Amino acid sequence: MEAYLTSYATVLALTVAGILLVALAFAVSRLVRPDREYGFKLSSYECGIDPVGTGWSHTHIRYYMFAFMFVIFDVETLFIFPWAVVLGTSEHQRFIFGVMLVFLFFVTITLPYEWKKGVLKWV
Amino acid sequence: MATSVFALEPLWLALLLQALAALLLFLIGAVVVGYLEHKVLAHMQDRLGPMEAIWHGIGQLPADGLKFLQKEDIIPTAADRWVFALAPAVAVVPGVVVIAVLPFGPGLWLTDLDAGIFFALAASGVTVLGTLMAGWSSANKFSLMGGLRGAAQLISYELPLVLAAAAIVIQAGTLSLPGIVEAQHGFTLFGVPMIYGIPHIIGLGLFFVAALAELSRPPFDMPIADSELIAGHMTEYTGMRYAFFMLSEYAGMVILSALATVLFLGGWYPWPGVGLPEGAAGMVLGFVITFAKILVLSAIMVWLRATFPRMREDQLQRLSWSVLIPLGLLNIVLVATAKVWF
Amino acid sequence: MSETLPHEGGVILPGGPGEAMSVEIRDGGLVTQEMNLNIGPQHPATHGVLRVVIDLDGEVIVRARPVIGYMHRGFEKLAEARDYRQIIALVNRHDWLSAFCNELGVALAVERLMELEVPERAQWIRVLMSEWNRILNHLMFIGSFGLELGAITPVFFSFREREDIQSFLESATGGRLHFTYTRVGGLKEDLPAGFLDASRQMAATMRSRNDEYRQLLLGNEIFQARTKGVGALAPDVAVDYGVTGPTLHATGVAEDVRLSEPYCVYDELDVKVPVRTNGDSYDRFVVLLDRIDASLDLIEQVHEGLPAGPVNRKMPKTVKAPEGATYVRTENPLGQGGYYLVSDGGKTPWRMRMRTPSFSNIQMVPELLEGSLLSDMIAILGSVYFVVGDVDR
Amino acid sequence: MAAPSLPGSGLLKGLGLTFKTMLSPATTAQYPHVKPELPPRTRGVIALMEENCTVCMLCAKECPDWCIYIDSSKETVPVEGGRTRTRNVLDRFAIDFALCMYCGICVEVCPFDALFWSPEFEYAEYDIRELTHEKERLREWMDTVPPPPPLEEGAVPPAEIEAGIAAARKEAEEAVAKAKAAAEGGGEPEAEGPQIDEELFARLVAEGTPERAARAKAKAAFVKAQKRREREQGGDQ
Amino acid sequence: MSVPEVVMLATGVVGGAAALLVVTSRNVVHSALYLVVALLAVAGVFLVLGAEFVAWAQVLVYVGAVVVLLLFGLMLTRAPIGPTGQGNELGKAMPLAVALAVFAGLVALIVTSYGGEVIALEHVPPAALGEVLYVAWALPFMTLGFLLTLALIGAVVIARREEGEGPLPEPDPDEPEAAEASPPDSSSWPQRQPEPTPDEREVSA
Repeated sequence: MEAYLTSYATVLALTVAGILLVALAFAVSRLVRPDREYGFKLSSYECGIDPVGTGWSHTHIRYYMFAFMFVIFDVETLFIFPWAVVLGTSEHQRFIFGVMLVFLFFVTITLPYEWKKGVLKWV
Repeated sequence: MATSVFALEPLWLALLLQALAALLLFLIGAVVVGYLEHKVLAHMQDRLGPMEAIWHGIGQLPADGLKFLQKEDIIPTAADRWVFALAPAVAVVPGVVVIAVLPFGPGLWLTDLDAGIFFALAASGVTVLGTLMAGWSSANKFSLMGGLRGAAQLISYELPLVLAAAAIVIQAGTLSLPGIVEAQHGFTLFGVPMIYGIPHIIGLGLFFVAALAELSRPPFDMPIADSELIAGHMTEYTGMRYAFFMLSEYAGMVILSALATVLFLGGWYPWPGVGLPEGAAGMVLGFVITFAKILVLSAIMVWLRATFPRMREDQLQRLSWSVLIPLGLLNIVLVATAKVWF
Repeated sequence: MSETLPHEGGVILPGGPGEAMSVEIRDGGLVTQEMNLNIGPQHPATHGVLRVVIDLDGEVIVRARPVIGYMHRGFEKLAEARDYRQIIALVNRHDWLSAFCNELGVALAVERLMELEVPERAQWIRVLMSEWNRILNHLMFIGSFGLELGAITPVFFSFREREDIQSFLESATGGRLHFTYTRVGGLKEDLPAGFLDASRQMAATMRSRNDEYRQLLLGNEIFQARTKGVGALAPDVAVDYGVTGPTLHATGVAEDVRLSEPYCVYDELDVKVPVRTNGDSYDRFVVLLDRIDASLDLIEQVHEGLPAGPVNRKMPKTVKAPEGATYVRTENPLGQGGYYLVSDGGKTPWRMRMRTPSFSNIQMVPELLEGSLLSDMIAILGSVYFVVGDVDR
Repeated sequence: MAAPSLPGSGLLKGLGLTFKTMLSPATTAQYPHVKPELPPRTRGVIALMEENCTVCMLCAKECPDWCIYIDSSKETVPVEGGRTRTRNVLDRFAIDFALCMYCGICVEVCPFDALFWSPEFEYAEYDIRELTHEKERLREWMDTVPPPPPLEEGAVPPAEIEAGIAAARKEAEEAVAKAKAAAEGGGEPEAEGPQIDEELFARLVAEGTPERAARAKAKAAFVKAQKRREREQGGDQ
Repeated sequence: MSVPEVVMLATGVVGGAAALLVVTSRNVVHSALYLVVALLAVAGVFLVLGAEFVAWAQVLVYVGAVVVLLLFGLMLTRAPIGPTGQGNELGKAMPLAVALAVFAGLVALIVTSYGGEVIALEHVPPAALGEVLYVAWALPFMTLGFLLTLALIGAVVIARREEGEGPLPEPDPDEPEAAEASPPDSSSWPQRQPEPTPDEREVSA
């Protein structure tokens, strides 16, 4: 546990260091950069034309199906890792191989199904 | 588990050194790869690239950095100020954090996590949040679309990336990056010492393609497609904030190349079975070898950029879901079968 | 067609900025708002200041309207206050990529009004220059098309060639872009020594370089995926809109002024017009590459057949076209250029009207854009060859 | 198109080409370090041969941009044994290169060969007003004007130029011979020589100007040159 | 207090505060971003508790995926992005009650299960997790796979219904267009303007 916590202290230190890097760069930049914000400089870029509507207009993303699938496949890949670690060394090697095969089968079977249903289209 | 050279007492000194080393690696890695991109790209296009800064433009990127520092920081009125301002930081910090687990030579890593590769993949995935934040907060249509494309790309290519890595984990039996390098060092195929990249050629391909997409590098640079979306999520950014996005891109190249080096190319060993001298010499040699491998992989990324047109978002998704992900799953099953029965 | 009823049928959420806050329920499903987007006038993809207003539904273009006029410089009106020599210096500027061909059109129109016979050698050199100019123009579009698809290298390659060609054209004309080499009644002056050698050498180089473009882009699977079947233009639509040049040839219509109404010495030369049949972005690009080869063929024929002799006719100090009107068609790199010249006998035209290929090409663009993806818009705009200056004049 | 090939072979071919390009030397010209060699006809900057200018204003009138500014004044020249004549003196000749569109019409229309193209191009300025080159600056560009290039095989130089060149050559030879004779004779060549600008005369003749007119103009130029010499001497005193 | 305890407390506070901001923030995307912070804090808590793998799984799946999904959803459903006005008063009370009830339930559950028991923190490496998960818990694991399949099929069914069969409806020329541009320098949201006709719009655009 001690070594574990020490190793994560490093991760924490690096996070802090990263934030400091950004903060420091901005602080230095603030000292040397000009600050003359006005008018058109502050308008949103739309090819030199006054923006039409707000930039937050809502677009139709038909690809949210991909997001669904990603979440589910992400959960799936997540379970592969602990399995991958123990596969080589476990006493029940073949059993856990079979377990994962069943699991993968369940999840993967949806892929051709969706393909057939035609929801995997981007636009 | 091998120990890191940074395992020092007292702890605060170790942490300080680690933080400094990480920042140095982050910045130097990004600058070197940036310079590589400038020059390799230029020569592939029959031109010279930067030539004026110091010698052969070697000082170009630091000079650019200085220039960025002096640039005005403009936040558009329509933008969501705080999210806009924080987005570059969100893009950069994960890059620094991931360096924690990257091994650059025997003992040359900051820490050796049990969940090493998994940690690296999870943390680097946070970068996309920066893209999305930038894209949304800019209140610009091009940015919004760029951000959405970036997010879409991430969700489709995180999977092949992770699946390819998982196959290596099966092979090596550990998640620790130094552990993978050591396991690879002892790996033989039909008695011949071999890097994982050769039997795992599918995995290497998957990992590399997915890494390109994850980094929004050509031919998968739709999120910042300059001819369509101006600069995607970076359209409204100026000065230092823009520089951080660029920095995170180059650092991302270093990080993913380093991961590929560890997973597929034998890490700091010149070739599995070929050892390194003990002590400092081995460390230096190991560092040079690792960095050379990283640069070669980065140069290949640049090479692809120089040659290929951009794909279309729907083509990219189709490629991912109908080719790469099934291939990744198949690869896992194949490797697992080989592991269990051979 | 369903009705969009944001206020009656939709639910207005409290306190939002107008319509952007409403959720529409249409046909029992959620409907998103279309995004109105300006591509241009300052956009990297529109090389020039063309503006295309598009309505996007997600990434699909629902409506597209090109808005032109950002670069209108009134060339036709200016021409009414310019004598013919000045007009020649002027017309190579609206379509800056087809400078020589435009000059030639004006000179031909004046010469036709004056019923002037131009020396043989001048006519051959005019063909030579026209074809080199055509190659220059096509190189530009080959490069920029690659750039728009995200391939950044072709543009550097094509500019390398452009520079080489421009260099030796400069030795003859003095200009790299605006040649101003034609004169009414001939040419400004004869070619300098060594020009033909340089031209021969460049033609050989250009042939091998043209293969490089094919290697770099044409065979590339990503390039094919991005362009094949994208923005397919039907031949009848193309003809209806008056589309000409490579964009028309890609649809299978081989209309080319150099064949149908030869000027200069094109009737003595073996003019090949490369034609493709699909009319998509890919074919438009292939036609461009093939046209370079065809132009090189012509250039080599000129090298062989260039007669000796003067390049100029003795002209009066002020050129005055006799009263009357004429219309000259030329095959400019981008398509047919038309020069309608009305003279009242003075030293300036009474009216000069130009039919520019880019204008006709661009008006067809909404036809292709609507229903395609935003990314395809780039592939389409990049392959419907136009120069904004040539559109707006 | 071509025969069906392996998938991805197109990608590999492209990669091969970029790699090959990387290994071959780049074509970039390191411009400020290596100057380009420009052909003599390059339209870089317009040079003014002030001595040839007769203030006919043709260039200014023909310029599509109206970027040539000419000021002149009348000067009376007393002629011995005759009535005084007036002639034009060039006070200002300036070209605004910020307006100029480098069409070359002025050079072409100049009947007295006072304007020339020079391939020089490095005259960018920080202030747009500096881009208006006055006649002194324009005269300096004259030193950079290259001789016209020889023509391509099969070209027929215009007859008047052929004749002019021959005439000028003859004139020059005569002048040399005369000068030689004068030197041998120990006389004063300046006093004995014809009071005209030989060079200009030769050129004018070459251009097809009637000899009488050319002689007159050359004489005027000579007088003007002499005037200027006198003025300069006067300024020195 | 030991260092892990301090970190635990800090992540807890940060996570709690972020969670509170998630529900109080008037801007939906801000809420989503606060949710990221909250989820990261939860990951931090897992880390301190020694559940290394679970922590990074939290980051990978929740931060990487759920938030992406959330943002996609926001943009898709055309729900108000950007600051909304007054919330629904009734809509505040109900969730609050539910949240409090859930919180009370969880606290009661934990107290009754562990009440006062001190558990030594222990690092669980992924390998140990694997040994347990795929052997002892094999059946639940496979059931999970089935569950995920069902979830996906459900998503497909929903997507099919939303998409509707047949081609997209043609755009109606009379269809009211988006609200006119808000001037970029105006700090307040513009009021709704009368519907411009397409012609007017072209002129003004």
